[in-house]
Amino acid sequence: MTRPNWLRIERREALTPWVVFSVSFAAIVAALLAAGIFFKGYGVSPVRAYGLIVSGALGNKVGLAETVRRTIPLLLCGVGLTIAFRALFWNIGAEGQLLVGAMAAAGVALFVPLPEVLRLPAMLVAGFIGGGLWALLPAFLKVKLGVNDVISTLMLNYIAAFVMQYLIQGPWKGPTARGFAYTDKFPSSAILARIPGTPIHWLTLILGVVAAVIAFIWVARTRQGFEIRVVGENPDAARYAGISQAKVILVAMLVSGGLAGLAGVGEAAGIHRMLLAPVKLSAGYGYTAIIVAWLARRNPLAVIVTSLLFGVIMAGGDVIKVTLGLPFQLVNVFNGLILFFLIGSEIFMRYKVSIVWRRS
Amino acid sequence: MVDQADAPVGVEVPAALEMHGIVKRFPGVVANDGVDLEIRKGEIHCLLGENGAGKTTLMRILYGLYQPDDGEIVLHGEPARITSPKAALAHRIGMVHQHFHLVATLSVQENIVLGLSEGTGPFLRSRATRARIERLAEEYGLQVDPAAKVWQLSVGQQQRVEILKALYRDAHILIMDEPTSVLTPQEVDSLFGTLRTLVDDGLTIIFITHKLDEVMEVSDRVTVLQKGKVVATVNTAETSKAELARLMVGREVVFRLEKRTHEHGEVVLEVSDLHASNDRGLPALRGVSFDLHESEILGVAGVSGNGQHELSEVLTGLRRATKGSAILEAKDLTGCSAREIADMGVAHVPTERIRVGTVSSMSVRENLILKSYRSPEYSRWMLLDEKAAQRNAREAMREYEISAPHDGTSAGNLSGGNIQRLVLARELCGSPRFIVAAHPTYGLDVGATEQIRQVLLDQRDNGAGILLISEDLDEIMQLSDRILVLYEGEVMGTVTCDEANIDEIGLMMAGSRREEVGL
Amino acid sequence: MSWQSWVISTFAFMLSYGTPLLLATLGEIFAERAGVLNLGIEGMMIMGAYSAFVTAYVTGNPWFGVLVAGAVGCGFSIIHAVASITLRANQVVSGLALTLLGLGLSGVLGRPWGGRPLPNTLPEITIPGLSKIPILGPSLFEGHSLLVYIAILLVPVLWYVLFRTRIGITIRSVGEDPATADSLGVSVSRVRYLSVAFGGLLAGVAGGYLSVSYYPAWTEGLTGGMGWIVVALTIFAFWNPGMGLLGSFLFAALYHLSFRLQPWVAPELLRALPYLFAILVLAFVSRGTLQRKAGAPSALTIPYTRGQD
Amino acid sequence: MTKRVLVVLGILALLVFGSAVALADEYVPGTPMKVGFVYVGPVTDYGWTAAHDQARQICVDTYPWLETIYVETVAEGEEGATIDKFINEEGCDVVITTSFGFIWGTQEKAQQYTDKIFFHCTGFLREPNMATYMADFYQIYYLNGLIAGALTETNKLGYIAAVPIPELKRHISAFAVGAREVNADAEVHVRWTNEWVDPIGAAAATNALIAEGCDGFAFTEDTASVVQVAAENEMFSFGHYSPMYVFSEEYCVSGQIAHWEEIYLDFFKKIYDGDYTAHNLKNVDYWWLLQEKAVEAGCDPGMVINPAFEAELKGIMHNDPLLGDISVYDLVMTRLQQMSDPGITFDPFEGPIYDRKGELRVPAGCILSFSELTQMQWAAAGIVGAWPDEP
Repeated sequence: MTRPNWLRIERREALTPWVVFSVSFAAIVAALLAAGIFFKGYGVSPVRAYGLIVSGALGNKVGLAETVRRTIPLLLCGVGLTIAFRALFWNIGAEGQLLVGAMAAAGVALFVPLPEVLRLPAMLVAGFIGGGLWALLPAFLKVKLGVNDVISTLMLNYIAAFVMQYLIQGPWKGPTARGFAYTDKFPSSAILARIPGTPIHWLTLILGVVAAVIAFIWVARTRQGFEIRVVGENPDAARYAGISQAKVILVAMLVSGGLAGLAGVGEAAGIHRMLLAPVKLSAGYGYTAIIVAWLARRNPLAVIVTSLLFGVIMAGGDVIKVTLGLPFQLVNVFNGLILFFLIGSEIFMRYKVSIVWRRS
Repeated sequence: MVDQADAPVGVEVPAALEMHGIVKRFPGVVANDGVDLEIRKGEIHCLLGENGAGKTTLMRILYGLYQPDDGEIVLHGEPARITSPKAALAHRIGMVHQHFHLVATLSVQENIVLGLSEGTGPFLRSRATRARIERLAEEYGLQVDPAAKVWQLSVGQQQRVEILKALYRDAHILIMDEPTSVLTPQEVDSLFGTLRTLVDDGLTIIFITHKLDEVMEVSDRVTVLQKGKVVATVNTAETSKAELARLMVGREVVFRLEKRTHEHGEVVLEVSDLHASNDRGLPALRGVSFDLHESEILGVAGVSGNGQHELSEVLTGLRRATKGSAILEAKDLTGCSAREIADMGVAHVPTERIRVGTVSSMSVRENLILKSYRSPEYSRWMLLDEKAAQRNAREAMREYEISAPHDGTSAGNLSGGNIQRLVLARELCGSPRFIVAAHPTYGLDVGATEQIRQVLLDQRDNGAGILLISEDLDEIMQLSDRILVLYEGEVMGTVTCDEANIDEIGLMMAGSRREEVGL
Repeated sequence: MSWQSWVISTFAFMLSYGTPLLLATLGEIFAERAGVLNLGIEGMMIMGAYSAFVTAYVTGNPWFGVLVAGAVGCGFSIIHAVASITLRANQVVSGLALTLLGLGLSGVLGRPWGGRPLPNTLPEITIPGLSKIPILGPSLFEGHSLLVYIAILLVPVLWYVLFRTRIGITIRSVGEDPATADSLGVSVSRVRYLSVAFGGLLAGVAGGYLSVSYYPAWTEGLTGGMGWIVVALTIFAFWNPGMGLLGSFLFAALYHLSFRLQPWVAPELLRALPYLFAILVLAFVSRGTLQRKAGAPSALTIPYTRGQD
Repeated sequence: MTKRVLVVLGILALLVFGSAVALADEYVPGTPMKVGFVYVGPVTDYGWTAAHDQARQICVDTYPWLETIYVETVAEGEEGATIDKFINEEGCDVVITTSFGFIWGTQEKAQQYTDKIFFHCTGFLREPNMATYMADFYQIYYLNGLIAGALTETNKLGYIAAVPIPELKRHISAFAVGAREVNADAEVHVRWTNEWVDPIGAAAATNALIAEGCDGFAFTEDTASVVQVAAENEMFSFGHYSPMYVFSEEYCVSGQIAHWEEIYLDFFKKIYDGDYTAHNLKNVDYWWLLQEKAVEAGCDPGMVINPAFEAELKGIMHNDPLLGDISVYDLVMTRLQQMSDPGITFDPFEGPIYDRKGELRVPAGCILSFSELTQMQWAAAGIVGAWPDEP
């Protein structure tokens, strides 16, 4: 691609956290400036609007609770995705894996006779395994047949959603749901405890943070982590070093999908306390998590921060709707804008862009 | 320093191309540092220099792939700004890259017309095009089927397509970047034949190489580059290999390392009737058999793509053998995985040290334990032992003179020589009994080359059996105790180094069996 | 229920519902052939639908609406082009962002336009002669808008362009091996920009067809996930316009049958089939010579930077 | 890195626990009242949510002491947070949730904010401070059925239904009962879209039914898609929820229009007067029909039957055991009258009524009780097609 001569673009030697942070930050600010136009359009001062959004999402109990509630699934899915991405597997399927996790948990909650104490643990395990197996499918397809991971995982999201739709409208529809497409409410022994007065199912939150920390150590300090990094950075070298790319990808995807599955358990057993239409169960967390993980530069620990950021953005949507009384669709517009500015800023991370004055 | 002025000039030939004070910087290096170049119309002009001397960069600038940071280009007396390959082609400059630029899924004909704007609007004049391609092919001995898909062609044929592409765009200046590295001596001859006919038809050819013989054989004049600077431009007729070599490396080269001849021990590796397929599933090895002894270097000569690569992969567990066996210490390697073979103490210096041998984005320390990271030495339970890895790195860097700021530097930032030292340091630790070394010195400067060759000889003297795969015949001749020649996956013959003769080996590389070449 | 009625209704629906899928798929095929995966189809389609409706409503000319829809889809796709080509951003993320933006923007702008019928929609034509053919006549050559037939005619045209003209060679080379195309003076970014823009244009028109012909009114989120089906269809089609036609119409038929067969078959399962097909297709063509012959463009989703080949 | 993040999270947790619930005090009758509406869809849909929002505006215009606020497109599971915001930040006295899916969230919050008043639409759970309400169409669907039964030539009517819940089953059955009353051979073919807003799917379903031979359509889906497709094929249809006459002045015969304001006005007034408080709503359940004017028959305000069909319907005669020979037009008008009168003298589900399996569902002389209506699962005779949870 031809470039004007006055513009010099050089690859950065190393990417310092400082660069990442400052560039991302600048991008978000720029995005907010651009989005400000819409607020102006609706006669709301952008400054006031953003003030309200931040205070609304972080400044009070309700807002904070909402932010954290959104953060939980993003965190779990995001951490999982960083691992898949580390192994160079483009897992776009977190959404589907989340749904399958929710289905598995619901199945255990509603139809498996278990002693009360075992039910929740069983649901978490089932959710992890369910999501993990669903993720193994594209992993196998890639390893055995070289099927493009982006596409296969994306397609599987829809298949998962249709299966779920089928279950709640057919075999699993709850007698007490009065004909609506819901399962019955989970029994109390199958419901995740919440922090009183908030929708925060804390167990899942803790799981998320722990997962982030463990994942970080796993990737950075363990033998298997070493293998994952080698495979992700240079598959040929991995082959040469006798590391089985297949095994690494399968393990990474099992964990990646498993964590997404846990997020599904959280939404089903923590928020809705039953299984319902896929679009209602997950507010596209699996997709947002892609951005979360990608923004965290595939670092599981950083996901804690980025997922929180998007938690704020999503919760900020409520402020736009409730406090400012603006059309809810603006939320999508903002997310879209912020995303574009973030990906636009990528180039400043990968390349040092400078203007050169050439004497003629 | 031979100067342009006192090179005796016969008739004054106008300069087809001049490059003045070309400067090109990359992060960390100055690839071209004020290069001046003058190419006369109708000559074959060699650009000689070691890998990394800046030849290719200079030509990429001329072809518009890079923009110089400074300097100017003058074509036929007119200053020219070449901002893109399109511009270069407009100036009738064509280039045949070392790694071919062909779209595998397109047909030969489609590849040739790609990027051209003949015919009316978007429509192609397939028939006319085809006719012209066949005419050119006829004229210059570049036969190839215009309808064939490129991925179905052999390497030699693909190079023909590349040349046809340039000719089809009636290039007046043709840049050839190391064109012979993939050809048999015979193919090389026919290529040189083609080049001469082209020059007779008035083309100007710039020929990039680092092989002195080729320079002497084909060129009219030579410009020698060293570390991004022009050291001399001389008439080939008035120079010698020795002088060129001196200009090229900046000092006299010792063309022979001293090699203690001694008795080989017993057989380390016994390969018999080995078969394997290449990535396209076509047979690449057809019944290869040979023995390798302790304290022996067995050189494998052959034009690239005749099975050497597959052989090295089969012996290191990276490729499944379809038939036959390779017995190492009473164990058949063909059944083993790469990991098992590595654990048996087999060292592998891979062809592509950067793309395969190391992980550029990971640290020197981590690259040094790329294979041994599982050993109790470097890991407790599941966790890696950073301390141990660090200690290991420090020692290795000292022992093999790997120059890097510290053991945390990512391998990608090291020079070629240091990367190869890194690979050797990793592979040779624990003195392996069997070493597969593929192109160990390819693209390295003379200093590194000598050091690495010496390391291999030391290993041999310590009793290791070494399979040396190289396209550099000089290297093979220098290091090997015996030389095995592969052609299309078959062994053409094995010769001991003292009875070896480069012409006969060349013939064997071209597919004649040893008995035929009368040895 | 006579078998004719099944054939007629299925065929008729194949055309009326398959057309937007076909248009968008053809567009995506070109974008992906040039090496750019655009997951923003849903966004471009909905923007097309919105702008087509408003234009047609205001000007009273549905064709004008379709044109504007094309322009808007085109302009919208340029955002993705800038992000993924010039800025070398991750194409998946950029595509998702485009979809978000499209759904949001159309929702915001479309608020005042809900609940109004579009007085003059694309005229439905009857093809003299052909419409007399039993069964096929009434189903294929009657009661469809001209745009339907334009879309179908586009298939052979675009096939020819892609596989028999310089344009096609250039596009495919850029999607297969940008470095090579570049070395021959093809401007990779320019070709990719144009291909993506063309894809956006068709996606926009597809959306326009929805809001001025198939469902002549505006409802937010009216594309209802069609854009994602298109992503699947593009693969199902082996990136080949001809197969694109087959895939789109097959899916349309399945969708129709999911309603006709509702008393006997769960619709979800029928509707999940295309996604399943897409995966199966990939499973077959992702390895070996088939990959060369019918597989995905090698440089798909990979940004091109000169000198890094 | 790890540490810092953990610290941040710790602080967050503290904030969540720490901040006490800000409880505003109970509403004092006669003082200005603030009401918050939680909508499930966008106020710009052309059905459910739009109807509720128009009602809200009418209330504001009617009562000077009334202040309202609304949030649209609230996803299920988010209603709780929205209600919290309404009460804690906006200081709402009354919260209205307009979707069945909000039922549990609303109840949870009602139990949490015992001094606030909650009003949940279509639900069946009530609390001392949580009432329920519904404006139902089944009578009107019956009227539409009469017309459809008379107009159909193929004796096949189409019904595009969103989701198989008792409400819709009730409406479909009422429609079928009406159709059968004037046309013993009439069938009602049903297709489910499983989406409340899905114009593309509704259109596809309509096409499918046309292929089955249906020539007239009623539906439950929040767009005018069905009316448009029917009109394209020159077939009659019945508008749903909003005035859809504009979508086809030729072919839209009649339909149903909601007037939620009737319920809201009454409810707010009673609270304002102090009749309703946060302690006496346990048994307050609005079930308002034609009589209360909460619903209207027709496809445009004030137009019960599209004039374009008046003549035709007056021409079609029907013999009624009580009313004797009577034109369908008059029959519809009479029934409308009977159901709108203060003392209702007619109910569509008046026995004997058999379901499509031949089982007697309503014995002669009986009508269905409220709870039977709201939990109706059986399909009336004449209904064809899938019918989830059919007893």
